[in-house]
Amino acid sequence: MIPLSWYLILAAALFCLGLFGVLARKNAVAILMGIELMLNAVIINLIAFWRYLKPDQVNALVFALIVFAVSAAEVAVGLALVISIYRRRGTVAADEIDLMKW
Amino acid sequence: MVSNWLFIGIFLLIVAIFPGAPILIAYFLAPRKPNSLKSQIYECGIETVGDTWVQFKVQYYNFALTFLIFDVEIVFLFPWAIAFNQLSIFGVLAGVLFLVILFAELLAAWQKGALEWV
Amino acid sequence: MALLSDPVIFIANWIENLLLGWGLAPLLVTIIMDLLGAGIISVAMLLLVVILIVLERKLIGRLQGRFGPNRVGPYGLLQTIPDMIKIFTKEYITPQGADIFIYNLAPIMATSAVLLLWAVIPYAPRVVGSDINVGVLYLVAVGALGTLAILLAGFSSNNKYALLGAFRTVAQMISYEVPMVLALLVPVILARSMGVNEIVNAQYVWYVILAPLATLILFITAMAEVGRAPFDLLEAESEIVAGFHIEYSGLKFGFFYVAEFLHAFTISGVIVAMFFGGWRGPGAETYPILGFIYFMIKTFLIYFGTIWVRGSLPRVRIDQLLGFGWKILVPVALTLVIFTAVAEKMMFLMAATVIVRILVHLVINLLLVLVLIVIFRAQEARRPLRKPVAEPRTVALGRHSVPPESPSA
Amino acid sequence: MTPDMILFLVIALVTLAAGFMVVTTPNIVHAALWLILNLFAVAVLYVMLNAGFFAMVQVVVYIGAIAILFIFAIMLTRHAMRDSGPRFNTDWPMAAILGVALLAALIWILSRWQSFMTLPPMLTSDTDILRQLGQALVSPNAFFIPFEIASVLLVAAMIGAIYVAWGKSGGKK
Repeated sequence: MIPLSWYLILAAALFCLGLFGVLARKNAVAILMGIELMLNAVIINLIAFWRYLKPDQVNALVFALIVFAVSAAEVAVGLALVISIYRRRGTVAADEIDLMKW
Repeated sequence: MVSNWLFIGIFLLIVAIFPGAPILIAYFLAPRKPNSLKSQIYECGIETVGDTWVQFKVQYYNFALTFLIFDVEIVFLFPWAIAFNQLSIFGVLAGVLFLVILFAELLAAWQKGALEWV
Repeated sequence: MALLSDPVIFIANWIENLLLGWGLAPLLVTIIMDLLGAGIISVAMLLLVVILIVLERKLIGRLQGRFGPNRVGPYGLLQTIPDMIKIFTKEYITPQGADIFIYNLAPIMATSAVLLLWAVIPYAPRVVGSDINVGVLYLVAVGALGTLAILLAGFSSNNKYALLGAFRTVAQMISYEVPMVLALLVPVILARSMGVNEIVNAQYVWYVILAPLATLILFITAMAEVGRAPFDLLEAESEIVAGFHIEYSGLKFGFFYVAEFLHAFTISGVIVAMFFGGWRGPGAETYPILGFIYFMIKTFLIYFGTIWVRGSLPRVRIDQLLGFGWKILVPVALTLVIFTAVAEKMMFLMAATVIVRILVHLVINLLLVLVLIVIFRAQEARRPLRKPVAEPRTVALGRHSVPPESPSA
Repeated sequence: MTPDMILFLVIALVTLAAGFMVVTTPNIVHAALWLILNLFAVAVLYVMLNAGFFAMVQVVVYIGAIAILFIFAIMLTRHAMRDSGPRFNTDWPMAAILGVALLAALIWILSRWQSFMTLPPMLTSDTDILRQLGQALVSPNAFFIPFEIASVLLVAAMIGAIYVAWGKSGGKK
């Protein structure tokens, strides 16, 4: 019998790894991968809460499904943006995309 | 329930071993005389020119993108399909509406030209 | 008698009781039984490939007016064995600059992804590897692993053709996965369950009768997933040399080969389980061994169908392939799912009899096919023809007239 | 230590190690492969949580589609990112400190929560839960609207992404 805490700590660690990836990586594609890690941590949390606290209600599961959909949409648009920027500026390094910065 | 997934897990190990072991055995049985000339890659009969990772066209991305969106939406429909006996008529029509949106999506992608291989 | 009519369950129970009698923990016994079952299935399938390869080569030979292999053993039936020995003792040549770990992982993964499909397919009543309640999605998920294996093989080989072949293959597989999943949704709706075992149990009427169009779509997409002719673009020698496995040699190539043959057979098994009643047949309930025989006969028949198609049709171009998938199969499958869902609910509410159910579904399928043919014809009529290379010329009538001289330049 | 605890620890280790490699590997293609391993390990976790459906969705959607999309996108932008050059921004230590601080804060907050160490209640049947999920998705007094809106969101994402990825010449050629 695994206590709920194990899952929550794992999810928190995964979330922080993803956060580190988002903040520290240079490549825009790698930043999106970091976001994927964070979203995964969220889904682990949702399903763990469902299993441990409300196993007879489906609300958490619906939420998890919606997170799947959102993550798919996020990746689709994010990568399309990266490709578009690459075609215009010839780079995918996040700190070189600084047209709006001054 | 758990035992079913246990079987899948064990199966996963076994099916990795069964192709893996002969490959490993053959590595020891077969002759091994590598040299740099033999392992050189060549394309069209001459030595390969330039970088392997060539630039791909955006068309591949469009197909993968359309596939991703369809995949996610169809997966949503599986719980709907197995609950068919318990659904109300409204529920069935809601699923049908979902499918119609999917259809409209296909037409939109088609109209945008994302489904052309040019 | 129990041994003869239901050998698998009988032997399994015997071993289980033996192990429990030795005082092993129940969990350990379950693990040992699972290991045994998984090992037996894998070994049986890998041995079956030996038969499949000979069968396919002989059949293709017959279809093309050749003999096929006929030297080794009676009628050349043992041809595969020297082939196996040969490929086993071939040197591995690893291309320079390859991504070694991934390069070696890819053939293993390709074979595993095929073998894994057998974990959820019921072989006979009560004989199924794993009766998970999301079996259909499991089949799709394992297919995704196969796609990944090809992608890995392609980009770890450090060869443009391998990468190009892998990308084309992945584009093909993902394009045909959408209509495939939609076609798989139809039996799920009909059976109200995602477990493959439950779908087979629910088929008092084979679903091929209720949903012939879905069966056809699944058949076509399955062939595209496997990458057989007419969809064998992944190894179009004339276009991309050999595709993703160009840099593989020895047994590593051999396992891609094995995976392809086994995949064709496996996917036939999936079609049988989904639409042709799996092990169902007269007397299968009381004598499960009969069920296994029925299952194998049906699977071999479908497999023969795939070989027949392979021997008869030419390869399509990649744009035709993707166009056919996205512009014909996906809309048809979507429409089919919509109509099936509505009709099924109506009949469930009206508590329709089996005959009515069959008739309504057949009429829906037939109508869709008719509409499809009409649209197809109309499109065909509107398709612009290519301009001829030269404008039509007036030439002198008569059999031996001299053709007009082409300008020499 | 029961067997499932050991299994959990192994899977958790794989998850975190793969996640760590995702954010640190210089080769972006390898990062994508580590991401696949990470996603697969998370799918195993869903199985351990008796959510087999979500494990399969994870494999189908993440490994089967999103990972392939990542690899395609990497191939499309390959020329810009040769493996040379730094993989991190200059101020990555700040990011690391922030990550560790957030982790510590989360664990501290969670450990003060009373049901932190809850054990899982018995589960009757997860097929029934799936049926309930299907019903809830399309029932007007449950999640009908979010369900359809998710669909519309995906349509919008797809059209937008195709438009953006194709640049100015978007649309028919």
